[in-house]
Amino acid sequence: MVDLSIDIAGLRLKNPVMPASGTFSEDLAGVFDLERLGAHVTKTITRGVREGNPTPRVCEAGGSMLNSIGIPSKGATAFLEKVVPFYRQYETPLVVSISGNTADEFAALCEQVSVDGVAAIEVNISCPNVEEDGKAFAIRPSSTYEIMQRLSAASSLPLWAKLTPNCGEVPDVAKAAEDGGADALVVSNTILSMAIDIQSRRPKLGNLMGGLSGPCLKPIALRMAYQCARAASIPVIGCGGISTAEDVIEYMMAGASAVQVGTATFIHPTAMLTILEGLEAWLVAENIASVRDLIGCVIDGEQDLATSAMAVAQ
Amino acid sequence: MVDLSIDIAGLRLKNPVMPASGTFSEDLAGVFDLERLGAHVTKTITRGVREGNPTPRVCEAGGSMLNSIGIPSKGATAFLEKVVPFYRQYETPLVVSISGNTADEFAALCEQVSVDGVAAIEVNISCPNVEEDGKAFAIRPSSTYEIMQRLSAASSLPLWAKLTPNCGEVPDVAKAAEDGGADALVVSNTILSMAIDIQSRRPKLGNLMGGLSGPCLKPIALRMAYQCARAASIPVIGCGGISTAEDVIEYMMAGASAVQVGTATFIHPTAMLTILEGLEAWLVAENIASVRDLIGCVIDGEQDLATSAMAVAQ
Amino acid sequence: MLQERQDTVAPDEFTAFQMRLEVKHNAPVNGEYRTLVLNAPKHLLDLCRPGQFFNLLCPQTGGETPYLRRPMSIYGFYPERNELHFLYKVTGAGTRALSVLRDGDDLDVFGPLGTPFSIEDHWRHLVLVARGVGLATLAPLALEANRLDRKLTAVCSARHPDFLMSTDYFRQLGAEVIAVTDSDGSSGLENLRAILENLIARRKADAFFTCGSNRMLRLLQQIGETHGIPGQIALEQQMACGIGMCQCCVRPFRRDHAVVNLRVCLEGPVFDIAEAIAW
Amino acid sequence: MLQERQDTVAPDEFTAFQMRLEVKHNAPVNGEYRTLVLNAPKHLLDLCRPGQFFNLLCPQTGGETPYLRRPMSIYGFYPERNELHFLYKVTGAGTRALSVLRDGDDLDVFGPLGTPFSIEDHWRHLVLVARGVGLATLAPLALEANRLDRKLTAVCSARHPDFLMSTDYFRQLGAEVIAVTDSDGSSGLENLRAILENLIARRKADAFFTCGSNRMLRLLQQIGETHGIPGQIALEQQMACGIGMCQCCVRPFRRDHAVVNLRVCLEGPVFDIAEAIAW
Ligand SMILES: Cc1cc2nc3c(=O)[nH]c(=O)nc-3n(C[C@H](O)[C@H](O)[C@H](O)COP(=O)(O)OP(=O)(O)OC[C@H]3O[C@@H](n4cnc5c(N)ncnc54)[C@H](O)[C@@H]3O)c2cc1C
Ligand SMILES: Cc1cc2nc3c(=O)[nH]c(=O)nc-3n(C[C@H](O)[C@H](O)[C@H](O)COP(=O)(O)OP(=O)(O)OC[C@H]3O[C@@H](n4cnc5c(N)ncnc54)[C@H](O)[C@@H]3O)c2cc1C
Ligand SMILES: Cc1cc2nc3c(=O)[nH]c(=O)nc-3n(C[C@H](O)[C@H](O)[C@H](O)COP(=O)(O)O)c2cc1C
Ligand SMILES: Cc1cc2nc3c(=O)[nH]c(=O)nc-3n(C[C@H](O)[C@H](O)[C@H](O)COP(=O)(O)O)c2cc1C
Ligand code: FES
Ligand code: FES
Repeated sequence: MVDLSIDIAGLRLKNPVMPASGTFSEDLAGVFDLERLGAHVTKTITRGVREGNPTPRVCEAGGSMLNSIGIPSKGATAFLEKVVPFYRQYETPLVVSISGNTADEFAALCEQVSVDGVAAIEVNISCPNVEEDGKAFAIRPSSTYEIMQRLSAASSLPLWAKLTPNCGEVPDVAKAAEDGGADALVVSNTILSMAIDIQSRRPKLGNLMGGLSGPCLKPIALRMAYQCARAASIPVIGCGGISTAEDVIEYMMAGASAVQVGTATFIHPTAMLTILEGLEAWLVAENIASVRDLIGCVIDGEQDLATSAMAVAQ
Repeated sequence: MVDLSIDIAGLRLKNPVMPASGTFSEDLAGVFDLERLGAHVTKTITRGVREGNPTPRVCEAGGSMLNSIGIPSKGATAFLEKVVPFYRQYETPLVVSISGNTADEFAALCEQVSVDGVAAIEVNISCPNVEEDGKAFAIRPSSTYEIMQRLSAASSLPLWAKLTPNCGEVPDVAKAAEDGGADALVVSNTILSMAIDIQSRRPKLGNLMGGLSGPCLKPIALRMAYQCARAASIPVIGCGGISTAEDVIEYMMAGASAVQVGTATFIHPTAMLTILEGLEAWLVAENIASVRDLIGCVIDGEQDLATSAMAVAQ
Repeated sequence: MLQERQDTVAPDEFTAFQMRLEVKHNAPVNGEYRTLVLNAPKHLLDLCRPGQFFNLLCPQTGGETPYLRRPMSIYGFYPERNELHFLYKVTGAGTRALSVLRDGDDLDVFGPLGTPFSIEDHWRHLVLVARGVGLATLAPLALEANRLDRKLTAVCSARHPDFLMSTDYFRQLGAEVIAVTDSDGSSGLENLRAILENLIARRKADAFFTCGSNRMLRLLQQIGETHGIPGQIALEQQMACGIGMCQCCVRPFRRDHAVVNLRVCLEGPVFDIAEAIAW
Repeated sequence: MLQERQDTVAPDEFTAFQMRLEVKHNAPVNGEYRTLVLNAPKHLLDLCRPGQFFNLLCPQTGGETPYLRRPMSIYGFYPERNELHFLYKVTGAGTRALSVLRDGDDLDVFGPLGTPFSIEDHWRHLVLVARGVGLATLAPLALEANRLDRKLTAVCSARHPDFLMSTDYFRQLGAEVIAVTDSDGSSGLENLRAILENLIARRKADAFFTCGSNRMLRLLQQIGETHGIPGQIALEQQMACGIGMCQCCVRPFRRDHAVVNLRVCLEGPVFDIAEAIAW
């Protein structure tokens, strides 16, 4: 028997495969047994009610997808009344994703969702900070540090900071999140993108721009996961373009302790199970006793990260 | 007859299609008539001789390519002696791409290549700045502004600033480049990525990380081209994942005045010609007299850019 | 590439399945529409209800690279002969890819999904108003009405008599068919209104069922309100997940004097005509 | 998808062409190797030289999604019957995709590319040392030697006699064939050295030609230096553009007492054995 269990900042997961926020909901319980997952991660909520963006909210681009859903939210109260109780029926840990436009709002929500039945909070700091001209908290080390300090003071639950690829200083941001009190890093959210329908001359998304997810994101998010695992000492949860067991192995070799599967679930609703089974079969075939043996095992010759980034010399 | 000509900061191009730096050389003259291109853009050179990175220098990832060539360079003297004279046989304007590790080195090279036969200089400010911890000049507005000021003082030729997608503040960087004296923006270079061979457990590139180019880059670079065209008032040259005439039209609708084709030339060595012919045929079919009519014609309802980026709310 | 999973779970616990089904038949109906018949297990077909849909993973072939799944109404489901039918119009990359499927090929389907039509006990006479692919969505309702022993009138509209599909099908099920076309002008709004008001006057309209079009929505909303006749409409919206997770498929509806966004894939695709908002 | 261009330029101006050629034949030679025969225009075949290669755009089919082109040596070019031949081993996504090409399919090729072998006037007796796919690269050299009326010895090495390819081909061209195999131990380094030294002693070795392997490179460098016999080696390296633009395919060489990086696609794939560096 292969040991698939993983520890994320004191939280034990029976396996390293969980859904990515916004690509999962109670509805998937109609398709397979959600107890099989390593964790349950809910769609990001905000404190108040939000409508979300105009449609079309998704489109295809180059074999991947763009979305601009805009975080519609029924608000924290409705979430605590309806969603959290649903997940109490499972032993699988529940991770709640939250976001806020200001540090105060964010911190208040963080406190509010720190309730029984919630095992960890994923803090979506890739969201815009209205006090900073709309720039995401996670695009700068300084704003990352500040928001993480506020949030970690607001809850005693483990906080997973979800980073953004729209950033030129990923290792610094990872370090700043750790220093600010993050217990784990989720790497990463979608990358800002656009597509235009040349016949109608209109953007393919109602909101002009949206986030790229799926296969195209993988080499980018994998690089970030690697950078973060080397820059910070807290666990990294890889996310971006994962659709096969091989993808999971690649992320774990790069340093991720667990992974989140997003868009692949839209394409193959049972993708997370297929991935889990593939992962287990691969470990058996390779005679590896524990999935934890994969974490960070890439043979990188300890090349210096900054030097490598410099040598890319784009 | 359709008018394909384009003006980039006073430089007239007979059509908007040119190669991207590093994906073109004199060798392509053995495959088709280089006089058909809108401009010739050379591989980035540095002042001194550089060896480049260890092999493997390229790999595939998710239907696109990663490279970490590392800008091998024979140095400025060899370049001026051998490469510039070759291109003098063409009427097509020659654009020389340069880079430097420090502002001084960069400025000196800028001055050195401002010679007869060179129509414009593409300044690859996506390259690392060793004085700033190896971070690329173009990841921050402040360093972008400073280097552009230095470079524009060093040459009277038009300067095209090549931006990087490894950046969270693209519109600010575009504006900073313009304010610092850039005459046009090339948007964009490759995005930092990684791939691991799970069998050997080694990075697929000798240099660990590399730049992602090809189809996966398109939605990202298109978004950047759109942001830059709206943020700055100098012409934008779109670059990233262009492989069809439709891609060119999409970039031009987003606000680009011309485009560069990179990886597509590796896949289809005659891609630039096919694209040009497709573009002309499309304009004829749509009864559009000049390709310039496409520039920035996307119907975006003048939605506020910052609001849109915020509404993506990743 | 991700490998597809076959039934790893007990067939009776779940409401929707992802599975690869074999193509039995894929052929044009007329110049615009094609039918696709898949070989499906009984447990899957037993779950299907009229108005529901499947989210289809269109193959990447012949230079087409559809990525997201494509929603497609159930045109027919026949547990007794293991058949699942779709009626589709070729419009873009996904449907073009569907159109080249050959007998014996596999197609990855996910479903059945969505909220079906509901036929209340006291609705003895149902009226369908259908045009184009709308027929696909309404056809299984006719079978259900027949099974429940309700009377049925099908108002079928098309550009030209050549494109009138399924009229024979409706007649076989004992429906009265009223065919209208653009080419003879009979599909005009005023004529439709007259046809429907005539049905109402003859007490042959306890509820309306329709699909898609704005024009029809407005007409049925007016007539329904005037005469107090309820109705249901199946709506479309671009989808990704198909089961309520991504929230991309919302449309606005009037409910309790407010406008609310509902998901076409989960709260729909069938909605109360009175709540729907023309677009 | 990008559409491929057919000859838009006068065939005599350019050195390499991107074109779609029809597959005439694609079949296994033995368990490991396959030959691919394409229908090619004479003007293209007239440009080909032994040691050159084409960069092939392997099709995206059957779940394989090769993106970059794959370099493949010219195994044979026959202007008189419009044929271009490749000999390949199925190793990964690209060659797997090649292996499913059927007669009549198109394949997008780009070439001929690279620096060919060169046979100096005073080299009367050539010695080829080939193993595996190296045969593909050396085979056209045998034809050329025959055309130029040079004597030829082909030392063919394989794991097992079943995998000895092209020996008949070499014989037909009048070559003396020396077959060695792992299975009978004759392919060992010392036996090879003895064979080669015997050829030298018999004045049957004015120049060596080989491919790929490190072991062979070292052996020929030693023997060549000892006896003053020149040689050429065709090397491999991962490629993207295939014509010198991207600089991904470099390898280090000893030249003028320094180590220089040269591009396998442009300065190679054929290099002076004395300059090559074992890896
Ligand atoms: C619940 C439901 C049931 C449907 N039933 C049928 C049916 O029975 N027969 C039929 O022919 N069509 C039906 N449609 C429409 C069908 O989904 C689209 O025609 C199809 O998705 C077009 O895909 P494409 O790749 O060919 O076109 P493209 O235009 O290339 O599609 C691009 C994107 O837009 C989406 N899209 C395009 N048109 C529609 C549309 N009308 N509705 C939703 N998404 C769309 C596609 O799914 C894809 O994501 C239904 C739609 C819905 C929502
Ligand atoms: C000049 C030259 C001539 C060649 N001639 C032949 C020939 O005649 N017959 C033959 O069977 N093989 C030949 N090869 C090797 C052939 O190019 C590889 O076997 C092929 O590219 C493998 O592709 P793949 O997708 O099947 O394998 P994968 O391992 O999936 O390829 C992944 C990547 O690595 C590259 N790659 C893998 N192996 C090699 C290799 N040995 N050399 C260069 N790139 C490689 C591929 O091109 C691709 O970019 C030649 C190589 C070169 C450079
Ligand atoms: C439709 C959609 C909605 C998403 N919503 C959220 C969200 O609410 N919060 C969040 O942190 N990430 C959200 N994401 C991002 C995903 O969680 C994930 O980071 C991203 O999609 C990359 O993973 P993937 O390539 O596996 O999809 C969303 C992604 C998609 C496609
Ligand atoms: C092999 C390779 C080498 C490159 N070298 C350079 C370079 O020297 N200077 C530069 O500014 N960009 C370089 N680039 C980036 C390209 O110019 C271009 O910005 C990028 O590839 C995106 O365009 P594409 O998707 O069309 O390839 C290189 C790209 C590749 C693939
Ligand atoms: S399609 Fe995802 S919620 Fe409706
Ligand atoms: S393959 Fe591009 S330079 Fe050799």
